[in-house]
Amino acid sequence: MRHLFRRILFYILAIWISVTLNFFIPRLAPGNPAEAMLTRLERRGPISPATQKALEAAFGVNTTDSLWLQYGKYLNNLLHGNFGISYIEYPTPVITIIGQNIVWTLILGAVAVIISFALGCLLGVIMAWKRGSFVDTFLAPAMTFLSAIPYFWLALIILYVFGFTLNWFPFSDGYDTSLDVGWNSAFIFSAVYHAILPALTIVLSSIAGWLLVMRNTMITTLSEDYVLMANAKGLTKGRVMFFYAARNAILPNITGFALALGTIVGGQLLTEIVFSYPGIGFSLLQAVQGQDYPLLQAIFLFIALAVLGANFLADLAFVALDPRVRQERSA
Amino acid sequence: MSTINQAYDPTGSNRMEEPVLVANHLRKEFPINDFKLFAPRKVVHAVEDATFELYPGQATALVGESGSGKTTVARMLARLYDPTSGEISFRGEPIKLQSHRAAVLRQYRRHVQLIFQDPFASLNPIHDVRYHLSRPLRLFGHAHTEDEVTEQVLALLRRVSLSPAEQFIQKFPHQLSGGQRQRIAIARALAVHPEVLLADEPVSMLDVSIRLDILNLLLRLKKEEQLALLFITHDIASARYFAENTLVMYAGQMVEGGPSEAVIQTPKHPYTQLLLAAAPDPDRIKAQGHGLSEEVHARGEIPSLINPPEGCRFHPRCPHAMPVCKQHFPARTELGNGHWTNCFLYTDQTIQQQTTAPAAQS
Amino acid sequence: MNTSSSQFSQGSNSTAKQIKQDNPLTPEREMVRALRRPWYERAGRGAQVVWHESTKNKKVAIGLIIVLFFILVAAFGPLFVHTDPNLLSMDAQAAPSAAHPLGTTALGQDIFKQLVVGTRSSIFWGFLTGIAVTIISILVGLVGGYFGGAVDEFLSLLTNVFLVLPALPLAIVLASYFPRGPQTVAAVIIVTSWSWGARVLRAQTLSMRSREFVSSAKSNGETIWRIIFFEIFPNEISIVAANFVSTTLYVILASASLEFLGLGDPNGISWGAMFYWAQKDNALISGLWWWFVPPGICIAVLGAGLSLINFGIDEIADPRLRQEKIPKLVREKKVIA
Amino acid sequence: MATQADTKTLLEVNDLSVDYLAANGAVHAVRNVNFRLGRGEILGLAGESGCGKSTLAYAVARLLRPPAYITGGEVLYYAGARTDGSTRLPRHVRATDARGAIDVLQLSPRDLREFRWNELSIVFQSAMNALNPVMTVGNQIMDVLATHRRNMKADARKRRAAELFEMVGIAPDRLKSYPHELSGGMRQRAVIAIALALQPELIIMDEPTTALDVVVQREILQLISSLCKELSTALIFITHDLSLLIELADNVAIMYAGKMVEKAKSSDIYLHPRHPYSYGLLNSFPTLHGPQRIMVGIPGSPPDLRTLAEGCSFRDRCPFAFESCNHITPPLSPAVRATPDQLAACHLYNPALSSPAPATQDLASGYENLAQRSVGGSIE
Amino acid sequence: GNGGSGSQGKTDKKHVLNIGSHVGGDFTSALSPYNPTQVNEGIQGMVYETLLFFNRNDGKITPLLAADYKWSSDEKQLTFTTRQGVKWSDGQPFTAHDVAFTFNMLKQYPAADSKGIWPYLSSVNATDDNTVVVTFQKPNPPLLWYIGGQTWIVPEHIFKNVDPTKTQNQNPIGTGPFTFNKFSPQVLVYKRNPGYWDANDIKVDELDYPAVKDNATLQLKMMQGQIDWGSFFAPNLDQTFVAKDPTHNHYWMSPTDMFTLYINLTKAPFNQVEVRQAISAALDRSQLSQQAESGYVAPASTTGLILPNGNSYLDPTYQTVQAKADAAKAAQLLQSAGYSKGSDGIFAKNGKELSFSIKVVNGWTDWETMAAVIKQNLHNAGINATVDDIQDTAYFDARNNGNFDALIGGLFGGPTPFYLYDTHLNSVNLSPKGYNWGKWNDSQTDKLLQAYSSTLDPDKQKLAIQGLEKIYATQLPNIPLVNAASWYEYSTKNFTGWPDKSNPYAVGAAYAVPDDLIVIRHLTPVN
Ligand SMILES: Nc1ncnc2c1ncn2[C@@H]1O[C@H](COP(=O)(O)OP(=O)(O)OP(=O)(O)O)[C@@H](O)[C@H]1O
Ligand SMILES: Nc1ncnc2c1ncn2[C@@H]1O[C@H](COP(=O)(O)OP(=O)(O)OP(=O)(O)O)[C@@H](O)[C@H]1O
Ligand SMILES: [Mg+2]
Ligand SMILES: [Mg+2]
Repeated sequence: MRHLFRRILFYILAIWISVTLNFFIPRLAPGNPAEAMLTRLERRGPISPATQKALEAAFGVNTTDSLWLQYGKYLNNLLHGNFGISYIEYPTPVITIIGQNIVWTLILGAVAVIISFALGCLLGVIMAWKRGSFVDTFLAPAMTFLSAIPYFWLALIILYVFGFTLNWFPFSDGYDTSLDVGWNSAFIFSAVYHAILPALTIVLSSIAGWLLVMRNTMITTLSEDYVLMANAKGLTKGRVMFFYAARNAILPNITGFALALGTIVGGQLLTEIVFSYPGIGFSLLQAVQGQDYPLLQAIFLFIALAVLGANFLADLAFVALDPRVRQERSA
Repeated sequence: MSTINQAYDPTGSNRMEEPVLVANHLRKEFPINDFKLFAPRKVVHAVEDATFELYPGQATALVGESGSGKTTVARMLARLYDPTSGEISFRGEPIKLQSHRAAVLRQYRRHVQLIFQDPFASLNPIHDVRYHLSRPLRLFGHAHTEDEVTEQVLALLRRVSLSPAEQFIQKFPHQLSGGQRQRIAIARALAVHPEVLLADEPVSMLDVSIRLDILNLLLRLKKEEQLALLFITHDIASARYFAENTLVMYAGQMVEGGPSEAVIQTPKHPYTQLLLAAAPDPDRIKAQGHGLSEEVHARGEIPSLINPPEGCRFHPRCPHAMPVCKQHFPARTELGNGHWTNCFLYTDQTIQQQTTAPAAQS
Repeated sequence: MNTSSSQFSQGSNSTAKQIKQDNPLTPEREMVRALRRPWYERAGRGAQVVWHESTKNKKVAIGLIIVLFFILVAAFGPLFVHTDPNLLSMDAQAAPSAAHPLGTTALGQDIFKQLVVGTRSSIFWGFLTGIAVTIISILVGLVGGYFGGAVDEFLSLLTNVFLVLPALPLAIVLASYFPRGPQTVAAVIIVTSWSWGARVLRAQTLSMRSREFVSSAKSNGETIWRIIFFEIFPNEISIVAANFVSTTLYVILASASLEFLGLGDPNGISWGAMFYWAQKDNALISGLWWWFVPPGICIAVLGAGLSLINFGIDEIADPRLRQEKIPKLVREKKVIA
Repeated sequence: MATQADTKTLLEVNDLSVDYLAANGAVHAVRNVNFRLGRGEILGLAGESGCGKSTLAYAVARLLRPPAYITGGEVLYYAGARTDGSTRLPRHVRATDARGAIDVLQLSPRDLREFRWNELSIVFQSAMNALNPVMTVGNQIMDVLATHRRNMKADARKRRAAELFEMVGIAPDRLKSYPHELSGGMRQRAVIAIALALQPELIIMDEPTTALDVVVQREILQLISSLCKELSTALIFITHDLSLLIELADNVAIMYAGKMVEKAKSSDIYLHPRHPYSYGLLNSFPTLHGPQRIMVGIPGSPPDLRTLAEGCSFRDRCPFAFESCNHITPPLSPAVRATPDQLAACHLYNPALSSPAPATQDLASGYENLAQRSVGGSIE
Repeated sequence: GNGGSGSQGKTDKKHVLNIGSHVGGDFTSALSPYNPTQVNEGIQGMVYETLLFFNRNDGKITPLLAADYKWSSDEKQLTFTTRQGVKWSDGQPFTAHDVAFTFNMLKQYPAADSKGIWPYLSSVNATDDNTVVVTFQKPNPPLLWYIGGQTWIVPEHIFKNVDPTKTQNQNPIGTGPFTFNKFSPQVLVYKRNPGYWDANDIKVDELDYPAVKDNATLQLKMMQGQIDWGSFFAPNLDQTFVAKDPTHNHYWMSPTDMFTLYINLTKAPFNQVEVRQAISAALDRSQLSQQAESGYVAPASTTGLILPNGNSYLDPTYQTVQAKADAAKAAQLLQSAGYSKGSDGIFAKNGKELSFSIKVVNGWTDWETMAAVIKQNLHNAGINATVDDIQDTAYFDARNNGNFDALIGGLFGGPTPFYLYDTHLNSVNLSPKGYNWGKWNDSQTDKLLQAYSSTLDPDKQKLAIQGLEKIYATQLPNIPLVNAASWYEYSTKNFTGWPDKSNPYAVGAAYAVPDDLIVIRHLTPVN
């Protein structure tokens, strides 16, 4: 009971804090959305004061409400599922923008994170099993190096080499824009083709982490008595490796996996920027730069929800995978 | 072959002396976390109604199955746990149990020290021997300058036969063997100059030869310092070897007690009998040839302490269980010479002999 | 507690007296003096032990060498650079040569000098932030873990909330609206990344709290703060160290990312600023690899050094992870495994 | 050694040595150990902590993990016909000599997998850790059946598992439980049930009861000993609790510093230990009956297994050590003519070096003197 | 799509022009030409046309929807004769009434009047189907650019009852050569309007505007031939773009505006003209041009004229542009202003060092580079400048509210030099949202601006401009740095006929409207 209550409190608090931070931080900064809009408009010459005023009116910048009153209104709107209209993409509703982008982010991110986790864990298991062999001795330091490369740097180099110089893969967009979006083979093929490079970079830069952690937990697990017992029972290699050792070794990584799943939405920003890939991350950066309060707040809310959702899933997964926590679950 | 000159006499001079520490009807319940919605809060009834005394210069052994609450009793006496109810008196003065004031606790701990069950866990691996021994010296003002500390630490090390002391003083726990660690733990308790030493299974994990070493050390200290000792063990033979008195616990209840020899040679309570029957005893071989004897019949496990059986907690396993055992916990029956037990098997006799109902128990 | 305290004080006097009698001052002044050791000697020995332990592990040794190298460059490198590394010159886009070991930028700045001077800011802020994050997580984790109850409830709620706050997006939001510069980047990273360490340390402290040596210190009469910081904390040093090292790596990567996004101070001299300019000035398309590649390599090498230390710490803490050398006899198949 | 092998011999260990090849020198944990085990025999293995008992057991089962390596010797296993008249080992597991002995140390990984559990099962020191925490105990039994009895149907396996549980006194509905849901004693019994699953000829149990209290411990031991008798299974039982062993085992072997120093019928050992170390061990247990005497155990500590020179390794702690003990390593041989089955590795019984052979009383008085010296001052 | 250009088209040989002018995020549907926040690429120009086209390169005027225009003699009335035979893309005829409606709509919705024309007008009426009369409150011929060249004529029958700043305008109906065809967040597609009044001149079948996220990607796409026409700033295009395919890849940066160092004239020490002159003298404009703008544009003339476009107005006294730094002159000027050089090489007066901060927008790298160069130039001359690199919103906030010492900013040019002076120096524009950010308040300047705008006589106008040049060059209300170009890159692989230096018929930038319309009319596909 208390546990459940605490959990709910935690979810509510987390959402509230992230929503509140995102209400106040941008508003404490100098400038306003109308001024941000000038950036774009002035490309075609000066803008009359009347138009500037109209902009401010449209964005509600010239309001006389106090910040707290605005905050109250904002919370009220949120509760009613009203996210407002984007400033930078005026007059598109925020929800439309997020709807357009989130699919891309989710699919690319989830696929990449899952591939990376699965592959990393598998390699980690094998490396631990073949401890001291060539694979283990040389792959581990190489992976250490790989994990320390700044992501964007790796991505840019891969983009430049495979996307531009060799021209094997497209280096921008989520699909061939001359195609119509829909569930047809041409579109799906094009979407997959476009996702290869971004996914590859995500996998490359995150696989090392999983691999090394998994290797270490696996080595520790291999020295457990139940693994020795499994060997003593004369079970096959595969059964010992996966059902006895890896099955236990993977448990501590679940939390990390959940957090990684949670950061998909927010964490793919660099991918989206480098690969000009559609997604919520790039929108976020634009919203930040354009002081697009409604979009910014809504994106943040979605990110927070995604993170908490992933956390919730991890909770479930943990309960499903580890019989010990089914009995007592501490916060 | 010399016998130990066990200088006690159950009714004699030592008994006349005032007990230094008295536990009166101690009871401990541990709340357990429970995530069920509307279930009543559950507790572990770890100790029910423990009453006994500790005398200077004497050892009292506390034996019983694992999980029967021995450690809990010791920890309550060391004031690491707050008893749920009951009273602890030190030198005749009751200690206010619910008081959490650090200064008061520290005053109490100056006199009552606990040696922990596990010598491997109770020493901090990152501190050396000097640190472990110097802390109580400094805390209780037995030493002030660095040199005084060193001096007394060396003395303590010699006292527990760790020599050369000047080598041990610099060692870390991982550089010590189990027996050496155990002795450091004892020295640490002694550094406080306590009057009561609560030794919680100080030898259960050790090798036979080290085990004896430590028992002998404690025996010596008991005599030298007039320490009052509570010696917890589940090895009844060690209890016999070491302690003047023995108390037997089962599932949180004290079921039998008295002079060790009496309790061990003429066990009265069915549980004590079971315990003795189960204890490894090579002497049996002589009678039966080899092979395990088949005389232990009390199958079953120690009952759940969350929902303990009503009445005498041993009744589900007791070969002599009577209907009354399910309803009441039997009162203490004195069997003479300080030997007592809580069992209805013996109350009947008492009733017959005295033809009066036993006095109501508090 | 009047009665009790009088009862206690009486006891202690008598015992003390008794002990004095039992142990008349033995002629061991000599020995005591021999065991006396000034603090610096003890500290020196401690350092020696740490050094010995860490260099015994090959991973730590290599990691330490790498990190030390960068620290030395950060400390002393800038002393050898006499001109402003951001000085513009008309000798732009020059490939590496004797005059410019790593070539020049599109604006004719000497990349080698930028790299050397940039090392200082990157390392300094990386480590400083790492330290700050570590300290916060120690405080929150230890206090929450030890005290439990409402304090812990609150702190762990806070920790969990900060744990799920999306770090990079939040960092971007924060960094865009505060004055540009490494301080902002550092502050942002501190805010968004203390929670992981705090969580790990709390869990550790929670398990430490129930360890016997803590109870035993308690029953010995130690105070709470002393127990937290002298009994529990030192046992978590390896976790703290690992946490510090990985945080520092994270900080260096995160601040490079933020600076790459233009959220740092582009006029400053740091590796991140180099990325920013290299990207903005199309270094890759222009074929100026010598501009884009070196800071990346530097970060990767430094990061690999930090990771190696981290793994080494893991191995020191958990002997099972240590890579035992396969003995010669085994390789010669003279024995049966 | 193996010349007079008869049909009753199950296991023969010849000159087995195991080293831990650590960075700072090799630890010689088992040194030239020889013994023979008959079918259905219960052999107790006792000795101080760290004397190599577990290492020996693991070596026999070939379960050592680096850095432990077997540096010499052979482990011969005689796979006899079983009660049902069949050999369980497949054809391809070849005998290495004419008498049908298999050298366990030479088996290929595949053969080893076949050998394990079919012929030899093992119960580890602590049951808590020997069970996979994320698998139900039932599955862990059926795992064995599925691997080694491939043509057994799923429900037959389930029936067999239930049967085994019943045999060790656990309700079969606990098959669906995870290890953490069982008490320590139940877990211990579950492990024993797994060990019995294929009715192997040999079971090795390494201190299976240290974590348990005496009552539960006795229950388990009774169960084991009756099962062994019933199925005529041989058992190697390891503990450092000699008094327990003497009750349980047919024969007892005492190890010290990697060597076997005495091997005899358990009653022989109890009544008249020959080796001073064995005596010391027996003398370290307070008894429940008889007069109370002061006991000293064995002073000193075991030698470092890294640096063992020629000579008896017990000599530094032995009250009877004399010149020869420093140079000549005593072999394990019959000590006193009266009891030819009682083997001891001690020069005291070698007429060439020392005479006459000491009686048990002599050993006692030797220790008595020691006791007087060490505690005499403090206890009158 | 990759290589989706016309020449590679299949059997029907559809000529598709890929235009990379939308750099930033996705497209949103903003199809009204008067949406105040943004208007989709191609709406202005390709769909909606203006009456006239002003070529900012040479000031020439080309008629579009207006066949002709005429000023009344008192210059208070402007009469347009609309083109005949023009149809809206829905088939309805285009008339003078639509023109009048458009102007009156701007009056009704001031937010749509982004150039601010109505404050100067009194009425706009269609006298018949082909004639529109614009009446001024007082003469203001320069307003013709805004009226004729920057006002998008919309159909009355569609916009009659809607707010042009708010309408979604899902199905834009215009007179232009293209009709809106498809919207997606990633690409906008326009199809040829077969009913265009000059349909024969249009050789392009389809316009694709893909959304591109950043300049680097746009450049990569251009280099791969995915885009024919781009408008972006990138350093070093000769090497990174042209050199990759010298026969097809080209760029032409026609100077249309100017970058300047705005200084806050209300603050000391900038209110001292010598200080401003010293700063100007200390700058190395050729270095600025080379390093910040990759040499695409020339150093700016301190007269405020964008050269060479404004050559015809240039007072010969100011023929030479001071391109190199002159530290000695700067020092001399500062000394005359009462400054002396301190021990650290920085000039100071009354113990106060001459030091100030320059604000630039973070991420606008050419400005950031300029600031770095300026800082270094000034340092050489003993002036201490720091660079304050801030978020764009903070920049605009500081700029519009005068919270700065100095900032780098753009001066907007026009078909004649007048527009730049008027926008940035006129005291009318001192208002917070006006463009006189340095707060130049000078009656002489206002008088000269007035003189220009009240006449149609080119000589008088030139005289006024030269007066302004003099004021600029001597008083330095702000310190011109380098010219600013309309960024423009193109590939001749699929289409030819692009404007270039030798044929500057329009500004080449794809975002320049209605220049884009003019460019399209000149393009022919390569076969
Ligand atoms: N902190 C606690 N919270 C809940 N239950 C506890 C706690 N400490 C002990 N118990 C329970 O109280 C009972 C008595 O435990 P205690 O440790 O006193 O037994 P013991 O007799 O010392 O056993 P052993 O011989 O194994 O040391 C056990 O059932 C135990 O599970
Ligand atoms: N991994 C190792 N590296 C080096 N030495 C080891 C290792 N494992 C065990 N040893 C040493 O091998 C010797 C034998 O160990 P073993 O575990 O067989 O003893 P044991 O008789 O089973 O002891 P216990 O009764 O404590 O279980 C010991 O001295 C031990 O120190
Ligand atoms: Mg206990
Ligand atoms: Mg062992």
